Amino acid sequence: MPRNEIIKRILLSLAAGLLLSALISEFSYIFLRTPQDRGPQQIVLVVPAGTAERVAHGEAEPSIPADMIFVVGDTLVVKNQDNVAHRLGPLFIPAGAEASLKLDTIASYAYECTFRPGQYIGLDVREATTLRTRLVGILFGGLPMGALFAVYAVLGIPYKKKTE
Amino acid sequence: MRHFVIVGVLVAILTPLTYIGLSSAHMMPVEASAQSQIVDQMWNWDMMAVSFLLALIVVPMFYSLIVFRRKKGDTTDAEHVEGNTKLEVTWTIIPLITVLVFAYLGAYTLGETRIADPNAMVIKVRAQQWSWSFEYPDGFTSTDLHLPKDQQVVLKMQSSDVIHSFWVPEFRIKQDVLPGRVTDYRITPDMIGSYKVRCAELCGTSHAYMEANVIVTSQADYKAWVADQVAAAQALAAIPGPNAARGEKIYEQYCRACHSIDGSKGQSPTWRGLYGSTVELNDGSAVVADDAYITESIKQPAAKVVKGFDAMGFNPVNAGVTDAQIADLIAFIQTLK
Amino acid sequence: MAHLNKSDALRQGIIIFVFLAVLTALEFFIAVTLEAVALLVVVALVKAGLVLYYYMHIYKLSQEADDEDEDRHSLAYKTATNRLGLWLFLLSDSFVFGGLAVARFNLLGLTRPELNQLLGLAVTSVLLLSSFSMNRAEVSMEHGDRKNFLLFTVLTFLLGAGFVAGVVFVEWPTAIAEGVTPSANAAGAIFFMMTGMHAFHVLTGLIFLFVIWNNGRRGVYTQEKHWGVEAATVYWHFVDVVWIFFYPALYLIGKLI
Amino acid sequence: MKKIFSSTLARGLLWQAVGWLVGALFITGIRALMGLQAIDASKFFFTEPAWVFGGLLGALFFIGGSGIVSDWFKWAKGEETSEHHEDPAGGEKYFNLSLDHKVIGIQYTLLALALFVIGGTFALIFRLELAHSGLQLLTLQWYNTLMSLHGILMIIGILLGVSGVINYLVPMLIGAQDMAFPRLNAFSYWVAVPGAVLLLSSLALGGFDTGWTGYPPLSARAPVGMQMFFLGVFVAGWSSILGALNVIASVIRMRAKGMTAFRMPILVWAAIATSLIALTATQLIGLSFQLVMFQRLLGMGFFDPAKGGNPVLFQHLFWFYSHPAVYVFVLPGLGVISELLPVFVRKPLFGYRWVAMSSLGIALVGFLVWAHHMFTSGMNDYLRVPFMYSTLLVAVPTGVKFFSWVATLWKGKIETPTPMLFVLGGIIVFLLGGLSGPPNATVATDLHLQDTYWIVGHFHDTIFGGYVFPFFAAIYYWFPKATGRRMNETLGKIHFWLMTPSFLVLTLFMMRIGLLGMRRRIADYDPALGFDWYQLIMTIAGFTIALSVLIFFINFFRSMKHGEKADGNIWNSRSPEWQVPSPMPVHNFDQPFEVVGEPYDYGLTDAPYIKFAKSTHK
Ligand code: HEA
Ligand code: HEA
Ligand code: HEC
Ligand code: CUA
Ligand SMILES: [Cu+2]
Repeated sequence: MPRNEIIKRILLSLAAGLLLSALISEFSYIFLRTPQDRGPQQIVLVVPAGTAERVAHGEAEPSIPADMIFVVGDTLVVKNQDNVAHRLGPLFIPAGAEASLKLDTIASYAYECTFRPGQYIGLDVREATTLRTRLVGILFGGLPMGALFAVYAVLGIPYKKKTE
Repeated sequence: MRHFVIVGVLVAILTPLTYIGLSSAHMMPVEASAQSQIVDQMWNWDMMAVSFLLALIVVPMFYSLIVFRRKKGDTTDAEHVEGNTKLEVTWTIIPLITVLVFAYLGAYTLGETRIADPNAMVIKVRAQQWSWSFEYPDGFTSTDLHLPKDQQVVLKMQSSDVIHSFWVPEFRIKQDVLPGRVTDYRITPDMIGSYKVRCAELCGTSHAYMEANVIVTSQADYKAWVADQVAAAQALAAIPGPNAARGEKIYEQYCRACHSIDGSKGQSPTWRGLYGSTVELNDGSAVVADDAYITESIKQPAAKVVKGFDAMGFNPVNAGVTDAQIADLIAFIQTLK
Repeated sequence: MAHLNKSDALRQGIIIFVFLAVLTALEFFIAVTLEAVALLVVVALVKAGLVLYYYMHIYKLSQEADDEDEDRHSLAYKTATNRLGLWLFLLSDSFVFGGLAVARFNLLGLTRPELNQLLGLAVTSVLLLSSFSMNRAEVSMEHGDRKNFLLFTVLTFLLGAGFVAGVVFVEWPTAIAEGVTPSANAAGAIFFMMTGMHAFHVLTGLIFLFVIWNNGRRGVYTQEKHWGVEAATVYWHFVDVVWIFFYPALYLIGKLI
Repeated sequence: MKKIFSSTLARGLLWQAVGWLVGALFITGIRALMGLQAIDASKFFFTEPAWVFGGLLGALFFIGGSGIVSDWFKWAKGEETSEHHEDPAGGEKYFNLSLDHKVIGIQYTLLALALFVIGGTFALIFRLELAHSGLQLLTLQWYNTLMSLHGILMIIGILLGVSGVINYLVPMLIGAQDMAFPRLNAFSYWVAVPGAVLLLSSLALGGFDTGWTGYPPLSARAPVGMQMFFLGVFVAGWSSILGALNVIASVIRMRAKGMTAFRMPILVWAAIATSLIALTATQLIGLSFQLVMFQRLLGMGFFDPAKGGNPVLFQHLFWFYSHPAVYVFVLPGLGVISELLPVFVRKPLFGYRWVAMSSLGIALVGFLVWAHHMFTSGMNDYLRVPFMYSTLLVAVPTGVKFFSWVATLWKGKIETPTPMLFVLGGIIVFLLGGLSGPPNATVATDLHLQDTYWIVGHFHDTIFGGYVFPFFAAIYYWFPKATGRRMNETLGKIHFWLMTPSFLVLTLFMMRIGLLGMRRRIADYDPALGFDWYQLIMTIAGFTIALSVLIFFINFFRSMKHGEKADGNIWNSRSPEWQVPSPMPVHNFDQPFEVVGEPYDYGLTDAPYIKFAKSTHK
């Protein structure tokens, strides 16, 4: 079988494999989507006025969650509307000002913070299933399928010369 | 043609028989979580396919072994049949379709097991060489995992040393616990009872014994239990200065997996009679087990190693043991005569 | 290259070398300005393609593959089998370097350790030069010019030794001085493992060069029968191709940690 | 007696010991000079780096000292070496360097059987421990070490057994006089011996407790024996890589005239598919072990989270080899099944072309499915889905093999001497193993099955069905080619009828208790689980298998001298090696043959497969 015929069949098989895998992956993605599957965003956390006193009395400020889940690449912006300066891990936020924290490594931070009774807040940075991950998934599914189709296409289907 | 019919009938009989046989053999442990029903549903689909495929291969095989045996003295070859492309194509395409169907079922089932309830309760799990400890949202820590029925809980798990794996057979779900990273374990227990979490990833010498109790109770019982624990923890915390009872709680949480307190020999030195005794070290020297020695053994485990043992593989400081807790531990060790 | 006469072969060797040098400079420029990862990968692939086709003459593999009724004991047949064996070994060895590249990108992602760029460019140029002189050596042997073969083999040896010395005795100490040590962090560990494994292969290449130089000196090779020389040449260029991928992966791709 | 000590094996082992000592002393000297701790009296006298460098140097000294590379040194010095290498007569040649692929094939097989026995005996020991809950016989460390060594010795044993079968048969099947690179072939065998010695030496150095998978961070803190495990597998890996290289080169370059791709015996297809994987993927297990070794020796933080390392990276690198490796284990065995079925059914292999393609398909698809061993490891959640359906995809070509075997049996004239019994047993057992694969592949179910005895049952079925049964079938079938005698049929049947039922009990019980909560790699289990009597029966089944293997060995060694004479084509096979008398002449075919027909045209009159060139015109 001439070489370009083989190459044609291999390429066709790989394309078929990738297409089929794309179909399955995207279809199964419907079941597997989670709220964290989004591109990086800016997330604002507001520290309302009077939080400092509440914390002093050991009460929690309801609008501030104990744990926040982020996606790699997110930026956390803390707006301090309290009349007292606050700290969040490395961030120092004077009263009335705001500061931002870039979260670009997969990790779970336990930062001390002055606006929660436990003096601690959990920031969980997740690897999101972005489009790039789904493309990698299609590649991982498509290549083996393409390889199998290629073996059958090249060796299975006999080659009839155009002239016959 | 007759042969085909017989084989077809036999396959049609054997498949349901195998499936019923398998499903009546209670292959799986009791279903104690919402996720376990979903996983077992997928398992049953798998068993249906396995039963059919087993019959599809075994029946014609044994049929041939009986019916197409070589007659005595017949030295001629059998009928020259080289192949049949149409048949080959069919038994490539049909399995491919079956595979795609199972891919869909698998993805669907996986999606179902990962449905997240936004206000699930968060419990922090710390795994270390050969014990589990659970930190509840209400601020106390226990070596037992109490869970309320019908409420989803998310275990945020992290290891202090090697890879472990959190697995409760009755819940079906298993998730590795990694050092340096948090992994999630989402479960919704739906059957009251007491189970065991068993570490499923080889983590060294006492991997077999790395277990803890998992007790699923009603919402009310759970709230009552939490109230007692909070009260007990606060009472304990209120006692000033190094305290043996507090030390015992810390011992149970971090050290019980390796150190016995009743004098029995094991992987590591027993604490009974340790305080004030002279300890022989592996470089031949000996030292009196006073506060300083014990504090050093805890803070730099590899500094002085007891004769006949490997260095203590667990580093209490980076597992989160504070100085105050060390003082409590020493107080507790002093009581062990 | 055997079909080309001596001067055409020389010209082709030089053209390829110039191409490689220009592309390396381009790579360095892209990294410093645009930090375009995709572009760096494409340039590396082009450089590798040039070396594989012109310097390693990979096409020789398919020429002899379909000589069905060739006499099994002839020299040409044996050489073709040896050539297939060598390329299979290179395919296998490339999986080691592939694994190291996967480890580099898994651990460091699109970040890279702080390395001395000039030193990196220097050792890369030395290795590129050695590839060119290796090509000159092989072409000389293919035209029966033993004197030049020996001269260029020695030159390649010295350049290769220079590369290893540059990496081990200059780059490693400077990296350590700047805090990039094997045991400090993953970046240091990856840097030393990748450059270490590559330097080890350059060392084995140097031994191979000494063997063919020694045999060449004692007249073992002739214009028709010099499989040892071809093997050493292809192996040397393979080690250069590995560096064509390792150099951007370590020095150019990704933001500084 | 003198001959024993001058044999290649003895000289090699001696040089290995010398090299080990020299290497260890060298490092100890350097450490003393650098003021580091040189002697570690409480443990194993030498420090870990000394043991590791010593082990490596020992392996290199074995290679240098035993003389297996002397020809290459001559070439490097520009000297010519003789093509003919006379082997001493009798059993002695198996302890000495030989370039004859038949001798090397038998050497591989004997070493494989030796590792099989040692690994099997370890299994019996820890099965004794598992017979009852509670610790009776072993300490926890000893259990972990014996279990881990059982796994790796068996796996290296498989790689050697596979090389043995392929090296012995492939040149005969393709009509060549020997492999493309005979010296490389000898080197590939001999390099496995120091590897095996290194593996066993871990017993004396504190053993290791990580299983054959050796995941860090646990393997980064295991005793010194861990390094010997890494080094042993690293060295044995060279044998597998270079062996595969030789097979591919030989099949591409040295086939008989007229033997086109689809006229090769089916086992040659399997050998090619296996070698493609072994040639390339094996490097990754070498690399992953090398990275952990350097993490232990120099603190390089590849897998240490405190230094920015990623333990899951090790699992990716390790499984990238270790899944394709399992197809390296079984593809030759499936090739043996496809080769032997037509002979005992007197009917062509059904769909030869499709069976040949399925071997290649399994090999190629098998390359990209490794992460199904890591579903619970904390890898990217979403990527588990593509790995699920690519793993299931492997079932399609495997299914083609099964359906073709059944179609070959259909309407055949079946007779069942011992080789055929093992072939049929292999098909059934491999089917059980294969069908227990997909439930692991569907992620949700694997969350329950991972690291339980269900998986142990799955892979013992697939390994026994895909390797052990066909390996025994191959020995019973091709024994006459090597010795000119056949093995005793009754003993063979006893071996089969003792091994198969007890094996099925062993693995089905493994699957049963695995589903109910029995974890892998535990020396002791909770009596409340109620597994005690299951485990007792499994231990008895394990011993019955060992007994049947003992009967096989008795038959194997006795038949060499006293077996019934069998120098002709006793199975009436069309395959080339049976067209010449047994034992096989040293140069296989005195005159080369030409392929003129199809390999499996049973049932056709005068349709020969091969035709020998008239000896008159050479
Ligand atoms: C020895 C050879 C061997 C073979 C051939 C296989 C074959 C397969 N294996 Fe197995 N496996 C191992 C050896 C092997 N395995 C080992 C050693 C381990 C554990 C390693 C360790 O952890 O120590 C393991 C573990 C293992 C896991 C990881 C489990 C875990 O640790 O969580 C998984 C998950 O997908 C898996 C799946 C499969 C599949 C899908 C196949 C498929 O190739 C099987 C395909 C065959 C069939 C399906 C039957 C015949 C087909 C038909 C009749 C056609 C129709 C069928 C369908 C449409 C489904 N295996
Ligand atoms: C080729 C592969 C192979 C083979 C043949 C076997 C054979 C056996 N294996 Fe296994 N096994 C593995 C590969 C294999 N195994 C692997 C890869 C693991 C995983 C390890 C890990 O988790 O890391 C494992 C793990 C494993 C476990 C799980 C251990 C654990 O997780 O804690 C168990 C438990 O029962 C077991 C049992 C057995 C038994 C009873 C046999 C029996 O078949 C053995 C029978 C005995 C013999 C075959 C030899 C004895 C013969 C004689 C004594 C004859 C006389 C001698 C002379 C003539 C000199 N094996
Ligand atoms: C992974 C097992 C393990 C864990 C968990 C562990 N130890 Fe140890 N410990 C050892 C070993 C082994 C030794 C003996 C070797 C040595 O002295 O380093 C040891 C020794 C000691 C000693 C010295 C005892 C003597 O006889 O000299 C003290 C004190 C000690 N440990 C305290 C602790 C404390 C406190 C904790 C919990 C915070 C703890 N250990 C947890 C394994 C462990
Ligand atoms: Cu923790 Cu096993
Ligand atoms: Cu696998």
